[in-house]
Amino acid sequence: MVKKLVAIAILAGIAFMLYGLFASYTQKETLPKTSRYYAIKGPDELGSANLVTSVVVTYRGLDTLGEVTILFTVASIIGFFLRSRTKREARAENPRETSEILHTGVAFLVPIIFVFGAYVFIGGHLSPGGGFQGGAIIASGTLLLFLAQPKTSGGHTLITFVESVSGIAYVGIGIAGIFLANGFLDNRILPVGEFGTIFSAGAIPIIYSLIGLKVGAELSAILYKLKDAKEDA
Amino acid sequence: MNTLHIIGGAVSILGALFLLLASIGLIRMPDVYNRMQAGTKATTFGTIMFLAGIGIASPGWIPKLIVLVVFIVLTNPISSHILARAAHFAGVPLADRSVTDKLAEHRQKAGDK
Amino acid sequence: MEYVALATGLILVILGLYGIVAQRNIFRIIIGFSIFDTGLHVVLVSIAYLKNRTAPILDEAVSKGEAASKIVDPVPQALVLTAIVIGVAITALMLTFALKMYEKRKTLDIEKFEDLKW
Amino acid sequence: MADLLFIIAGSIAILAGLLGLIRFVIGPTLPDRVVAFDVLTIISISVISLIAHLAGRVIYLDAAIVYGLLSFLGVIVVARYVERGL
Amino acid sequence: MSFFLVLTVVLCAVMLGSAGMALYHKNLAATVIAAGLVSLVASIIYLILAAPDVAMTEAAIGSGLSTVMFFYVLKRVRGGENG
Repeated sequence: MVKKLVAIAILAGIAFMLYGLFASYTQKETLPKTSRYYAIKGPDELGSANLVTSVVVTYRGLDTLGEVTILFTVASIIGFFLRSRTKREARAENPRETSEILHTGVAFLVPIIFVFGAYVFIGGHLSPGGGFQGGAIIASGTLLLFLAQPKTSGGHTLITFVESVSGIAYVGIGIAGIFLANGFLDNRILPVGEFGTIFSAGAIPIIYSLIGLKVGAELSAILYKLKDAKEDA
Repeated sequence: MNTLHIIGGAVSILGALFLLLASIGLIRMPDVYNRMQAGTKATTFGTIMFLAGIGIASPGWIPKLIVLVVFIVLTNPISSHILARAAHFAGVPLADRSVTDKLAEHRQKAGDK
Repeated sequence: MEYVALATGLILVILGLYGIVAQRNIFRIIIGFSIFDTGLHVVLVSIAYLKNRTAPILDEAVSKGEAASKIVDPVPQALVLTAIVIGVAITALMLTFALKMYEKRKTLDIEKFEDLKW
Repeated sequence: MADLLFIIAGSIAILAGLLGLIRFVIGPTLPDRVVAFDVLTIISISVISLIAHLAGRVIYLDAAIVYGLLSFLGVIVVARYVERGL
Repeated sequence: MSFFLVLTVVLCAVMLGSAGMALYHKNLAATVIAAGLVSLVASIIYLILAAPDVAMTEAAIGSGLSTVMFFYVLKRVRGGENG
């Protein structure tokens, strides 16, 4: 009881602080200085129509690299803690069969989902979307495959391969930016091209595709491990 | 331009009325299976009508709207099917007024538990 | 409407924190964390909003020259974009730990884990 | 004013969503809640398209496509959980 | 008194209600779905606040993948969840 009272008292303090934040918030009329620079100079400098993409991939590209690293670390830790069941144990389990409608529907839908994910991350500099969204969509596609065939296991090798290759290529393109352009993860190692077309914005589509593949592979690995976790520690 | 807006708005209102019907069915129907019936069929049609209205009002958007409609038409029946199947396997009872249960007969014949 | 969204985000933060502090079931604590996360994202996005402006994506609706006077702030949006992905990674990590704790003790009650209690 | 009819349609859709929410709250079993969730996602696809129309940006429709593809994933997972086949 | 303002107020009310349901409902599976509903409504709010990128991410990750993760774990702890 005392504990609950203490908790409520602390929360009341936090609520008071947050109320202060809310009361002192006034709306800005114009963009802040940094954002104004990005909005005025960004489209000509980088050639990307989606300003969020240019911030994520180039201006703040190092943060994105750190974020991908966090995802990789999380996937590794989960792999360390949850050991997968073996193939024989998977066969010994007896989940309820999936229906034929689900099988057919998934076989029809999964290629469409993959293509849509690829569209989302390749067109990330023109339309909303990009590596994270496309990666999540691709992970959802693999998840649908897991759901339709609960007994299969495999695909680990492919997931690891895609993850490693795209990670190495991502860092490689970043280092190429040091030598061929102005700095790490600069997208102008390729010509910026005509504004608003698919082959524009330098290396942004390539970098975002690599991020998409890596995020998709890592999220798939996390889901795979949570699905296949063995019962006993 | 304006005429297209009015026609599109009318079609959209029709679709929205179907969505409303679906929700009323969701509340009024007696058991899960009937609710599913109301909840998926009427909403599929209602959403298609709604999107058609928007497409009439701004014709440049039609390709993306067609993609959206195709996805809805593909995914919605699958989800309703597997949900009904799951509810049946989990033992959710039918309403008192229901008269046939073909899946239960089939499972009895097949010797399922 | 940005004020409404801002207030909702802050209330969600408080609700999530209350869930984290007051619940005893580890699973519910993780759900409280995820609500807390969503609230923070809503706060950040509503701070990024400027009145009568549109999304920071240039196409036929917004041309290059008038971008600075027509779009909302793209920087907090990019921040939230990364924050969501990191949030789901942390949720997965917490769920893994909850799973291991459940396998050791066969319970999810946080009061039963008193090894380090003083 | 030209969009008045669309605003009426959107209001009806929101009303439908609120009615669906009642079933989500009171639904006695888990499948009831999932059906309500499914209906809510489909209604929100309509609402997103309406927002795209009122804001005049075609790019917002991409978000609606993601909804349409992925809402069904959650439904399938819950269904497999209910029938103990996950 | 614009339409978007009314829509935001309604959606925020729904979000707070489902957050409360996610914290206090007895059934664990229902709380997970309610948390998914919070994400779903949040992504519509992001779209109203002119952030389509964030809305897409939230729709794909918040209401899709994290619900799936919760259910995978919930399956493992089934039976011992109360207590």
